[in-house]
Amino acid sequence: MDTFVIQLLGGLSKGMILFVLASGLSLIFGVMRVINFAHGSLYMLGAFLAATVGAQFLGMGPSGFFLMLLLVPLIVALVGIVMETTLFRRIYTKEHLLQLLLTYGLTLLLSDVVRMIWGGEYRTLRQPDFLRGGFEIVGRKFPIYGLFVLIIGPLLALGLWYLLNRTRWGRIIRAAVANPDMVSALGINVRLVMTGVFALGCFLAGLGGALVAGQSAVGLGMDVNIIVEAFAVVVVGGLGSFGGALLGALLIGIILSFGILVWPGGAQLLPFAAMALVLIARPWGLLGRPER
Amino acid sequence: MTILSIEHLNKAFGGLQATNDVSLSLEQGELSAIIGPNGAGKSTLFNLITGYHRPDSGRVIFNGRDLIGLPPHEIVRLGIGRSFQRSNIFPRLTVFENVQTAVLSHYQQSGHLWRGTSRFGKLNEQVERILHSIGLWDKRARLGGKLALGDQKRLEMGLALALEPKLLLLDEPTAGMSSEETASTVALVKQISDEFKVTLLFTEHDMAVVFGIAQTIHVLYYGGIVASGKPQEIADNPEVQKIYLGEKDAKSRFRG
Amino acid sequence: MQTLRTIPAWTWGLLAAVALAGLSFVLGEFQLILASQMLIAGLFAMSLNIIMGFGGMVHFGHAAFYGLGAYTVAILAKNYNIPLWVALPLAPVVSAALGAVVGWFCVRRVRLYFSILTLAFGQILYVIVLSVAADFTGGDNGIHGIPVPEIISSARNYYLFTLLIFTLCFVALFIITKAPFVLTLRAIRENAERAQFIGVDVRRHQLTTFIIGSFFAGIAGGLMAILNRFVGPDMLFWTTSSEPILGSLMGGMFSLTGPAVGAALLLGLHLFISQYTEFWPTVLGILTIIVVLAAPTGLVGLTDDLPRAARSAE
Amino acid sequence: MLLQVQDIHTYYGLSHILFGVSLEVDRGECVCLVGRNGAGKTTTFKSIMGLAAPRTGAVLWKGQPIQGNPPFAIARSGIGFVPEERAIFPDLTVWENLDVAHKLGTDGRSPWTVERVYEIFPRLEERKNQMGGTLSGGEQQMLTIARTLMGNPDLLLLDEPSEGLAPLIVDAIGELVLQLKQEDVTILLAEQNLHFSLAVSERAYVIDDGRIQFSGTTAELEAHPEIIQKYLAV
Repeated sequence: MDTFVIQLLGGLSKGMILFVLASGLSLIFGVMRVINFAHGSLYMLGAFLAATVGAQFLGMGPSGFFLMLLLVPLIVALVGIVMETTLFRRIYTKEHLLQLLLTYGLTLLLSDVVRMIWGGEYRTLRQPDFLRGGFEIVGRKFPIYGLFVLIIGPLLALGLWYLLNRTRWGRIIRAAVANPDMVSALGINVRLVMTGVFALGCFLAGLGGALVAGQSAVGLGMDVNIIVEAFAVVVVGGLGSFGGALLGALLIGIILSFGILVWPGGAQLLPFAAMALVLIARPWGLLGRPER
Repeated sequence: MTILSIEHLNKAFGGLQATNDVSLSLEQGELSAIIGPNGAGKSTLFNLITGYHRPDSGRVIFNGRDLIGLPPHEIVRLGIGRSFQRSNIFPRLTVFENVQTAVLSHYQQSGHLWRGTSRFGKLNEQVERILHSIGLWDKRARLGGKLALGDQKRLEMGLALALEPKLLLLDEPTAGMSSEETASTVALVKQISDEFKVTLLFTEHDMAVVFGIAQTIHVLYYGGIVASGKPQEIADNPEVQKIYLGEKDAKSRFRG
Repeated sequence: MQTLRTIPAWTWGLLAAVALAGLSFVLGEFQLILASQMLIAGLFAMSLNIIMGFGGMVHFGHAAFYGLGAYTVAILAKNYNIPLWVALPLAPVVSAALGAVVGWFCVRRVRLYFSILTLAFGQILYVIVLSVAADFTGGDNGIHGIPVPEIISSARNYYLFTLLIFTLCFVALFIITKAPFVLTLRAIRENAERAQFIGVDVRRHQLTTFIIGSFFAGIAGGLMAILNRFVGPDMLFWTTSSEPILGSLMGGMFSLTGPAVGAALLLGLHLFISQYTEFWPTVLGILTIIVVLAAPTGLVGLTDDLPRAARSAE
Repeated sequence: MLLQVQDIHTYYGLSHILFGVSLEVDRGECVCLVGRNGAGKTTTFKSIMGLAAPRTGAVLWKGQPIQGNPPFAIARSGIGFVPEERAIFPDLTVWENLDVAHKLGTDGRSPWTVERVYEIFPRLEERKNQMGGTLSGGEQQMLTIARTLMGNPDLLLLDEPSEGLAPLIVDAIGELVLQLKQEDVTILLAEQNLHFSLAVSERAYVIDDGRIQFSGTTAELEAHPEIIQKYLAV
């Protein structure tokens, strides 16, 4: 029972990181119809920034840590804005094949740039004092940082939901998902909306990276690992669906967490087994819609 | 002999009842039209017949066989061809290759891995025949996507004909055409029904076309069939006049 | 007067093959190994391009099937002492069989989803080779010292052997591209919905394409394993897929020879640039972006030549 | 003149659609552009709106050239576009559809509010929390018009409001156009339906094959049955 609770909490915590990532991926896909393969690279960029630049802020105590959690994603969002305005903007109307290849090229480039700047060695971000250590639950220890992630995740989900469904900006985004030309004809600068959405998506990728830096080692290759997991999430949940990203992320997180117990060597494969099952039963994902 | 019979067909999308208890039947060799305002469910009905959508309830019987649940490509192989409202061809294949692909598919050669396409003599003659009858032989080497709209719709019909269908569904064959193009398309439709002896079911907005060539007309309104009958009966049907044609209009159109 | 265009394609092919064979008497050992690598890269790119160029399915996990071919040869020859003449033909069979399984899932979804799924499944196979099946595959270390029969152990003989296999594969692929199979595949790429309505079983056709592509990737992988006498998990890693993708993009995705030439040139560039910098992926990434942005109306422009080429071949 | 379209040529890719179309609309007028399917009506509207910029020629709005400006800038300068395909946002509620479109008029005022729109379209108020995609064709048409009004435009481009609707609904839409005229909304209307057009507008342009073939008052058009026969009869 205690093992179950601990693994469940661990899985949910992992799921929250995946959600932060997958929601950004899904958001960008929803508006631009582009799958950003470089999303994982931006996550890695966020993690490296947090582990190096962000570490400077930790001396300031809790406020420094939160400042870091804001600044690092902002820098990543800035990189995203540059990418969107110089590259992505040129390919929205082109074939999906070219869009995929462009983001693929960016992935190669970004991961190499990270290697160029920070080299291949693993890094860790020292957890801030107020989040260090563990607390006792069902007689076992669970890291406070994990709990922190567990709290941030739902808050973020709630915030995003509110933004999309209860603000005018969110309504404009949802309208742009359906018909960007028409939104433009109503007097709204859709280009700006697209840049904004892209920046928000990249912000989320950077935030995911900054969060994970306090939890596990930061190193090259984490971009591909996470993007593949994020893909499993969106396939399971349904691409473009916000609820789907959340459901998929939690499911995959839990599967990963329990998989370690059941089959230590192959736990990494289990999310894909889940993905394959979903594909057989509901090819468009649990909360997605069939394409027509 | 009845070739197609549709029985109590229903389909809803979200809250919208797109097809509402539709029943109709087609006789072998008949030339019939479905009319009705946009959004009345004409395209949905075609999608249901050809297996692109699955109905919520009801049956579609073609030559004694229930089609519900079959994938589109199998329904095509049973002998139902279809052309689309927006021209729907293979834009970066030549006109010849467009029809050739359809003919090869009809003769179950699509998966052939080693014999060159130019060495299917008999089938290529068939392609040539079809291109002649749709009047595109001279343009056979052009890319489909570079044809004028009218020619694309002819090619579209050529694709359907290549399957030697027993039943051909045409979705607004004259949509977006000039009056000359419309006239030649109407002639083509008539020619097809004579030459290839197929049963034709088409949707159309242009009442002159409908009343000019259809032997039977079905009126679809908000997903349901309001009336079916000969053109004269439809023109005289008070309910149809009220909801769709407008009394005066219908008569003058019919005379014209 | 006979113009260049009216000379049948096979004449050119024969001339090219003879010229390539002739090279073996001119080149030194290092160049012969490089030339063999180029042929293998070309074959790998062609195998991908059947799926991506003719089939329009952007495949990001193709390296897995290349790697599987390589591991099949390595495991059979090294771990079980099975003669290479048996192990090598089994490589494409294993790749194609796994291609059938993976492809079955991937073709259930189109476009973006297809690409996502190929990347995901490719990574699964990578993880299996890297850790799950490490007892067989040597995990991170890979498998060294694959025994090679005497007759193809010299650089020249191996080059000629590779050229022979390459030529056979090229001819096979050439025949397929002229057959109804690829015509129908192109039709599906153009308009899958319409293809259904002329009676084509689109998914089955795409799955067959996936299997064919995996088959030839397996041959390329097997050849590479013998050339290097070594296999490592990196052969399955997704970045390994990037070179044939960019090669196809550079060479022209709607032809058979284009991707082979593009990939071979890219390999040359890789070796050349590696002398100066270790950041080859950066170069590759920038090149990919440039090629994508430079393609004027997408890659559509390139296809307009295809019908003409097809006609001249008739 | 509020709007002057001067000799515009518009292309879609390689195909030449408009061949020197010119027309004018003055404040307070209701002008119709009639022609068959494919005659170039929608392309003319899209050219004005910046959704398909003309290659040559000029579009003057309140005397200023606007051709080549992005659609959102043109919309902000006071032109409201009601597309024929009823591009409502299906996953937004009726109210959200309206809210997204809200902006002030060019004079900084906002005579059109959600409440005013509901007064004219009581049906929409009944369905304000329903998703746009679940409305019927006629209701979607009303929502499209209402949504554009929310932007407080000086000119309304109405593209085939009667298309594909049952006659009863067409009548209702006609009533609505007359009502909008009383509200001093300037309207440029594209139609295939001649009766509908003549009933609501004062002046008419007949377009065919991407060229203006006739211009004059609606009375003059009615006095030329041969023109009607040649360009408009089906």
